[in-house]
Amino acid sequence: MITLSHFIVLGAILFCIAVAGLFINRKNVIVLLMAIELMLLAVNINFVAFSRFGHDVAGQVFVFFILTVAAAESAIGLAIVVLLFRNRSTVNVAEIDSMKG
Amino acid sequence: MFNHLLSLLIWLPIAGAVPVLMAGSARPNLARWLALLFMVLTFVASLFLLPQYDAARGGMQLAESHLWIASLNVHYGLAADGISIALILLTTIVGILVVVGAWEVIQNKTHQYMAAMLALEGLMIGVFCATDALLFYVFFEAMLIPMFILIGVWGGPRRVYATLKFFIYTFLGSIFMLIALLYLYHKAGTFDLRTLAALPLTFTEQAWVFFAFLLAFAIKVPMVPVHTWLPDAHVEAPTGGSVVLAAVMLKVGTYGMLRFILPIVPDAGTHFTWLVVVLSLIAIVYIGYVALVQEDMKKLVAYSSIAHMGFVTLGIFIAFLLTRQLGNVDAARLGMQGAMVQMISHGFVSGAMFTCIGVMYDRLHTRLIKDYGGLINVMPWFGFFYVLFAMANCGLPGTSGFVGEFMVILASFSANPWIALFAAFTLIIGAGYTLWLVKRVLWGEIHNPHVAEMKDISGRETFVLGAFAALVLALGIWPEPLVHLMDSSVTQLVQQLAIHKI
Amino acid sequence: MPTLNDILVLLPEFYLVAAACLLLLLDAFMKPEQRGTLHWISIVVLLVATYLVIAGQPDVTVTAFGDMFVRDQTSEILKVFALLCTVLVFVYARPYLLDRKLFVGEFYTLMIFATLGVMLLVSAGNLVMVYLGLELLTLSSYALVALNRDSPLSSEAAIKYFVLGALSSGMLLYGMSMVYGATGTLDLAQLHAAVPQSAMPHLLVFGLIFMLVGIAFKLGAAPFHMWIPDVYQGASTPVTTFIASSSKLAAFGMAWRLLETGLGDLSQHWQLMLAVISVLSMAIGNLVAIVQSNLKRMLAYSTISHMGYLLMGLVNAGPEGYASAMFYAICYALMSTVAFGVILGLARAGFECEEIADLKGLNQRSPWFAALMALAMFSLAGVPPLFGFYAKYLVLQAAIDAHMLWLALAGAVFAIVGLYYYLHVVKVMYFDKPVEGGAEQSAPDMSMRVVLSLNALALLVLGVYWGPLLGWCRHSFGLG
Amino acid sequence: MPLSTSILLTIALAPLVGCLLAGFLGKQIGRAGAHSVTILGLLVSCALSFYVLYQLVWGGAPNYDQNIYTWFEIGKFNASVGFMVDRLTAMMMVVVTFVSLLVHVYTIGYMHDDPGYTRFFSYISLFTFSMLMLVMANNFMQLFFGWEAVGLVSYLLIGFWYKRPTAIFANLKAFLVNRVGDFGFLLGIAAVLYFLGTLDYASAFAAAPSLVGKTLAITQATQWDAATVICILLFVGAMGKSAQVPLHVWLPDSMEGPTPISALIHAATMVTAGIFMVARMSPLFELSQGALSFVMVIGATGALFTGLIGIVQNDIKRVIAYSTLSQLGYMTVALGVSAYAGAVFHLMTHAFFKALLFLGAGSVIIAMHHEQDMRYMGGLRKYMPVTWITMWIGSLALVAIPFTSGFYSKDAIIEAVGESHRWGAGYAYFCVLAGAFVTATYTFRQMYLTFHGKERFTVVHNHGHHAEHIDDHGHHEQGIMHETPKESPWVVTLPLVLLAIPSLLVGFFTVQPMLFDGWFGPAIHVDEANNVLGEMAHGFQGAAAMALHGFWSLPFGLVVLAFAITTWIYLFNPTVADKIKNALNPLYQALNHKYWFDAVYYVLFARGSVALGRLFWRGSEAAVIDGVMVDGTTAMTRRVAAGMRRLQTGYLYQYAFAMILGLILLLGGYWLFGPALAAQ
Amino acid sequence: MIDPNLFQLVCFYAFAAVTVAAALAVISLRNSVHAALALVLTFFSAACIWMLAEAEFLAIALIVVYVGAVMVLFLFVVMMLDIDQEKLREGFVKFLPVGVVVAVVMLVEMLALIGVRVMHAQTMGPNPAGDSNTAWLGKALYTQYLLPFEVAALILTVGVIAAVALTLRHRTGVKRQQASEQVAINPRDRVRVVKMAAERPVEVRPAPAEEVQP
Repeated sequence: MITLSHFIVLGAILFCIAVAGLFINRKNVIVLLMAIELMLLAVNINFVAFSRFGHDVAGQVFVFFILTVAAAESAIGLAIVVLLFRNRSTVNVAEIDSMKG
Repeated sequence: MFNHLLSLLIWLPIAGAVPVLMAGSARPNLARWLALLFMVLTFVASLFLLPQYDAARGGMQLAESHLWIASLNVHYGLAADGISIALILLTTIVGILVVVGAWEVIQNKTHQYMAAMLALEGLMIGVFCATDALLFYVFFEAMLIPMFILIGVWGGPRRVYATLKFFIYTFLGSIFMLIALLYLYHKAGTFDLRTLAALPLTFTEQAWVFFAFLLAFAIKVPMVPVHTWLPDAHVEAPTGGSVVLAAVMLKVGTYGMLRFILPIVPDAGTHFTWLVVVLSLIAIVYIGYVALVQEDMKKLVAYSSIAHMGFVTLGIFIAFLLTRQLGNVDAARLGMQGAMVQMISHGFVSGAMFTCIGVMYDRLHTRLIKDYGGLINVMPWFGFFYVLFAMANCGLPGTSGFVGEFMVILASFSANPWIALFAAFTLIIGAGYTLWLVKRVLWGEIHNPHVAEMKDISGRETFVLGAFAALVLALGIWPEPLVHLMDSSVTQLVQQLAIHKI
Repeated sequence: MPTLNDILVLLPEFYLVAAACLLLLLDAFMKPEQRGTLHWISIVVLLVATYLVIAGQPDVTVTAFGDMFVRDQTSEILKVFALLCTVLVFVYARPYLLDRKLFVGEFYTLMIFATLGVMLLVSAGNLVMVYLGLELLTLSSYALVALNRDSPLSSEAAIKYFVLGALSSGMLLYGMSMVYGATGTLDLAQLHAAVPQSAMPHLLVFGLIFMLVGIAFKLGAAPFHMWIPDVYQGASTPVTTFIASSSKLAAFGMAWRLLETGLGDLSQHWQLMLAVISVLSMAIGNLVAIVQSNLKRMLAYSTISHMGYLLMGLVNAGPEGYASAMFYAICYALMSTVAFGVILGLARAGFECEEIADLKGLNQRSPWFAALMALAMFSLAGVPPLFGFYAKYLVLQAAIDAHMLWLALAGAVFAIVGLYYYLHVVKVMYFDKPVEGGAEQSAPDMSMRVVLSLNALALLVLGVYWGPLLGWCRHSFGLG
Repeated sequence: MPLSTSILLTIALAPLVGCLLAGFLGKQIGRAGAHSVTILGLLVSCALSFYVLYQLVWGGAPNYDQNIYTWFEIGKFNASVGFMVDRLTAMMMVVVTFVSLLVHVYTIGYMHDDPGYTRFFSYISLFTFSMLMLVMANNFMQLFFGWEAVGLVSYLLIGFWYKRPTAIFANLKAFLVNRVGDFGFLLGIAAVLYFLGTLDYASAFAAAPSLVGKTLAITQATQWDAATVICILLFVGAMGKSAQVPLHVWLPDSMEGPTPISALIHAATMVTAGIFMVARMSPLFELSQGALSFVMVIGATGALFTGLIGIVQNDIKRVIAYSTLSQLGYMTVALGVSAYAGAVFHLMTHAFFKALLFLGAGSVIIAMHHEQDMRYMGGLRKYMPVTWITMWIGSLALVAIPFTSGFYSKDAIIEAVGESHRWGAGYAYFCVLAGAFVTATYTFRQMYLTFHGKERFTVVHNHGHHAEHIDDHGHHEQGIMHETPKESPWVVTLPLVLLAIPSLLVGFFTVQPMLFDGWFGPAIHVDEANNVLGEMAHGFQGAAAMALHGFWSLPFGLVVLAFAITTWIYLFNPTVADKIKNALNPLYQALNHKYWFDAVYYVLFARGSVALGRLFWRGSEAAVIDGVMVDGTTAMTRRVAAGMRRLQTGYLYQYAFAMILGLILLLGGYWLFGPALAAQ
Repeated sequence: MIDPNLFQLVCFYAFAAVTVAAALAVISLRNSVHAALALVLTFFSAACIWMLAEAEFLAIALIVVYVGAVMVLFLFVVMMLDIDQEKLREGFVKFLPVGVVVAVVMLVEMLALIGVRVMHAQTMGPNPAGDSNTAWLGKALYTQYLLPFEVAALILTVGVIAAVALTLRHRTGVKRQQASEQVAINPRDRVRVVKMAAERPVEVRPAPAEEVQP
């Protein structure tokens, strides 16, 4: 029988994978964005699960909005990536450190 | 007008700073005259304090109080007692002298200089009559800004270091005082000093508050070992800045001790008296030795200022010892009064000393003792004043420098002969560094050809030095009016000391 | 279903949406040379919105759209100041944008959308609204930061801002999901009621911690502050100004909504965490600011430290504390607009006036600007009688009232450290000799000069007459 | 008729007015104007002093003790400026104003060519004012006021020739050494206030008996007798001002000042202030045998050992200076044996003959064109007879030849010491006796070297140098004169003559009343047990008898011995002096170096203080406080900041890492400590 | 007969395993394109899990929005930008331990704090949505959540504006439409009515500059 903990643990695992992804991929900014999408997925799983187990619609509505916003966010994010690439000819974040200290 | 006399005294010079500033750099003379006008007006207004104040009654008079921040119960509260009035008069007098002293000396951005002086004066007067701790704090801190600018813009080569040190040092102390005040507010729900004085506090609380206050005021005074900003600030400051700094600003520290430490944390004050007394004695003896070897005149006088302010702190704190531990209220009054007189006197003497150094600096553009020598040959009148102020500086009877030290030493003997012994050491070491300075600067043959070309003091300089001299002598020959002005206030302070708050 | 009343409650927001869309259209159909009018129209739009906010100010808290939107005094005040700050940004930005060919309609539209995000965020009555308001604000901000498209620094700042922002909102959402799971509601008011009865208190705190990260990120509090310096430096100065002013008001609003309105009963948990974050922020912000040579970057670190102070007010977790934190936020917004305004006023084509060294001898070249900057610096440093002091004083008071004397002491210590770099700026302006190619007042934009002067003088005037504002703040939190 | 306040005020203020006029309007009123006003002031002052004395002694006026004005008043503690005039005061006033007046007159001649002429008159008038304030004081505060004021004037006058390095060194030294004394004095005053509750003489002395049995806690365990502490502290002040060993070092150096000053200040008046003070405080001193012993031993040491130094001096003024030290020692010994009247009596006679000697020396110096070294003098008696004779009179008084005034005072002291049974009296008696021999030795040596024997200078007439400025002192070649020495003008010699008269006669007429008849009345209080003079009074049969008896006394024998030896050496066998010098080289070195007091003090105090100051300054101030505490903190902050700055690497993933780390720490913190904190 | 609960559980584990594996692939694959595809798989299996939770609408939306739109955008950008994939993967192994440690620590903390045991007791129960998840959701969306819905629209607008503002390049030398100019055109500027003489002498003139046709 599927219990709430199944979902939440899965969410937590995904979240941690996303976090690990942020460290392991120190260079490719696009993968960083993907890791963040993973993180949002973890959040969404949580919401769906809580909504379903708590018999409350709000969670699923939230997921809906998260999906919407994530789309817009990706658009802007990728636009910025494009811009970055135009300006610096790289998306390697390990090379992007002209501002520091 | 008399209902708002204190407000007038605060805001007149501050308001005066605006037209002076607007005179602009193109019209320095206008700025000078305007500044002088406002200084004189303030001085005249401050004279009205004397008839308005009932010295026999004592206590806080001429009170004004307006709700400032209703929600926090913060008041714009002003009042003055004898001590305040004495200090306000000191401020207004020094104000005039400083403006006259800077007349031709400050050629660069004169309007800003004069405006800063005016603002500074108003703020200092504000400190001396605020009865609300927050208001006090605001004035206390706001003073730093014009002084910062004064030292930084018109100062000497290391002015930046000096002025930053000055500002940060003072801020360091006062921010802890703010914390202490906030704590008191937390307990009492008001910043009114009288309420705070009545606020019961446990010993631990008092101890913490005491150290916060002590740090703030000790830095301002300054006491050893938090004094090193002063020599630097003095050396780099323009003459007027040094004069105001020494003459008035340092008093803010000791004044704060009177208004905050004494009434609010008397028990902690009593308990830690030994600390302050020891620090004061260190200031008197140790700083004396340090002053002895200074090569820069201003530094020397700055160190001597520290030593002299040691008498003020000593006088204030032996009052604790005398009242609380020995029950000798009369001696406590004597010590406290000595501290007060010393405050005023040091205002005149150190102001005069710095003016003298300024006079020399304007001519030779050096403050190093070794560059001078034999000045008396070319500047006899200057020499007269210089010797007079030097004598006042080493506490010669007949000058104001003697009165306070005399009282404090007498009182401290009643507390403990050893304290008096170390305090009286100033007689020797003070004379040592001051007269050695005089010897090297004034006496002897001229060995620097530039000295030979120096002109004796001008009319303007004579006026400034003469005024200082008159004050120094008047106070030395007949201190009674001043003592009388402050006596009932001092008595009340001492009475307050006796009240246990735990 | 929404009623007319609901719409009336949201009138300023709806108005702003409409105006923004109109501006968008105007921009599309305007000749490039007519763009100048866009500037004035935008300002008028915002001023009208401000008026609507003030005029429609309700006496009691009203909600609309099924508690999605809460219009109370706190949000009103934050909105008014956020709008005003945006107006200031517009006024200060014009010559700068013109010089750099950035004078485009998108700037105004995005800025207004961002402001709208602020307004929605501070009025949010539901976690969803918090999230959406926040995203509206941040997405616009990302774009604004990147708007200087040909600048490598801008795009670098944008990508950093974006990735970290997305990460933080991911964490915030994760926290929200946990809180939702523990209480079963997204509505803040219900949440507040549900917290004590929650069957999973640990989960609540767990969610709270994630949400704290989101809040701290938005504020720019350590260790979630890393974006601040780079974004401040990389973004064009007007955008930086916006992020430092309106955006911080929003961050405070969000923090207050989430922590007090929603999770007020968990204050015993978040107080200490915020206190730690506060100390870290003050330490890192003040210390690292000392070694900065770039003015904007220095101000960025100063922001970090100021957010530490602001958190001190929140740590109090009582109405007094919130009032002080809000006062602090407003104060900080006004101070930073002056500081950045002076930078904008001194910048000219090909010269950003970003380095502290650029200000050398400013007092000799343009004493007025130097004086304004000095006012801002002293105020930021918290020297009375300037506005900034009272803000500091209030938050310190709040910390002490919360029995966190150690926090107040830490605040005091770092205030001293902070003083150093603010004074350094004054020192450079007043005590140093001017250098070739250094800053001098270049753009004789009268409107800007006047407004900037007023803005700076407000620091002085509010330093004396700060009671009403404080009263307003306190009143909004139900205090006398 | 009681004394009138206005007269007393006039006495005190007349010199001050003169001082101010001469000082501030010196240019306007000119030289003549300056000396006229000051002398006029002194004349008034002196005349009125005599009048006051007359009133007190013969006019039946009661003692005067009134406050003039309140200096300050704090509670029951009142500090006033006021006068107390009794016979002691009156006598001092007369001595001070009289000698001062003569010095004023003398100065007209002595300082004739000096550019600082008006300034000089201003100073000496100021001095007179200060000294009068000192002696007329009716309370300790004012006493201290005058005490320090005379110190100031002394400072100014020693450094009068401010271009001379030696002069400005000497004045600094004098002031500082005096300050050491004042240090004790001030503490003594504080102790008086503490124990007696008042600074007023009358009330303090009235309360003095209450001191008995009181102690002062020095440490927890140590308790010192209150009266002893007070008296010793006060006496430290006297040691400074009256140049008692070991604070005597300033006096010889003070000879750098113009000679009139040496006469007035460093011989006749100021240096006796300490003696006067102790006499004035006799009610206190009488309470402490210990303090009196201390006084006596100090005095006796000074009387003998400083006199010895005088023997080897070559500077004419320095010989007299050491003689002064020695004589002050005598006075102090007298105080120490409770013969206060004897001390004051000697003070008075000494004032006359020592002023005479100094002024005479000054006259010689004028004649020698500011040559002060006796080795380049000799045989001057034929050039300047008046000076020669008057100086011999002074010398005879100094060596205490019977019938001279010096005899009466000194012999009384020696006898009093002999009578005393106080601890240390034996030592003191030896010292004063030996001192008599020593005194005679240096005095005769000086007279012979100066006025007798061969001329040890040559006269080279060189008119080119005639116009040479007078203040070119000391730059000329020693032993070469450009003109023949000649007698000084009348303004110089007149004071000599006027001083010679009292030097000879005053003792004869006053010894009986002053010493034995209780002339001072209540001004001097002596316990019956200590009253040596009272003992001696039993054997006193009149001044003449005393003098005649004096010829057979041991001191006179010593004087005669000394006379014989010096005459033999200096008049007939000058080379013997050198031989003796070589034979007793260690002793000579000790004397010539003044027992190395100066050297030790210089190293210990002057150099030592500077070294200590430098140590404090460089070590503690610069290195520790500024270096470590202030700048160190700043530097440390900057270093920390620079380190922290490096955390901001600019790399996006590290920023993210920081955020996640923060999150982990918050989570971990809650996990570990959360429950514990929540439980609180 | 298979226990439906058990079947559900098996399915869950299966999809969960795929999700986790795909997610790991996302962060560890060297090629961005592959990573994107792995992400698609993650989303797909996650959608399946949502199906198990009977959140059908969202499951579909996830696929439509993410797989259909966002991932395509990702791929588009990856393809468009000529990225040196190899270089971007350098140091991957070096930072792996850090990443793993951090992730594991985080996971441990999270699991410890979430309170898995309490949750384990919660079962799904009847579907609150009733028959149609979509209707359930839609009703909420258009009543209670109307305002957020509007705001979401605004956010999308901002997304559009931002994306356009950031990426739209006005390249010089490229002829493009100027909408504002087109709209604001005045016919009189376009057509010039010229009165000409009926005849005139022939003249050789240089060709006039070509008029730029909007």
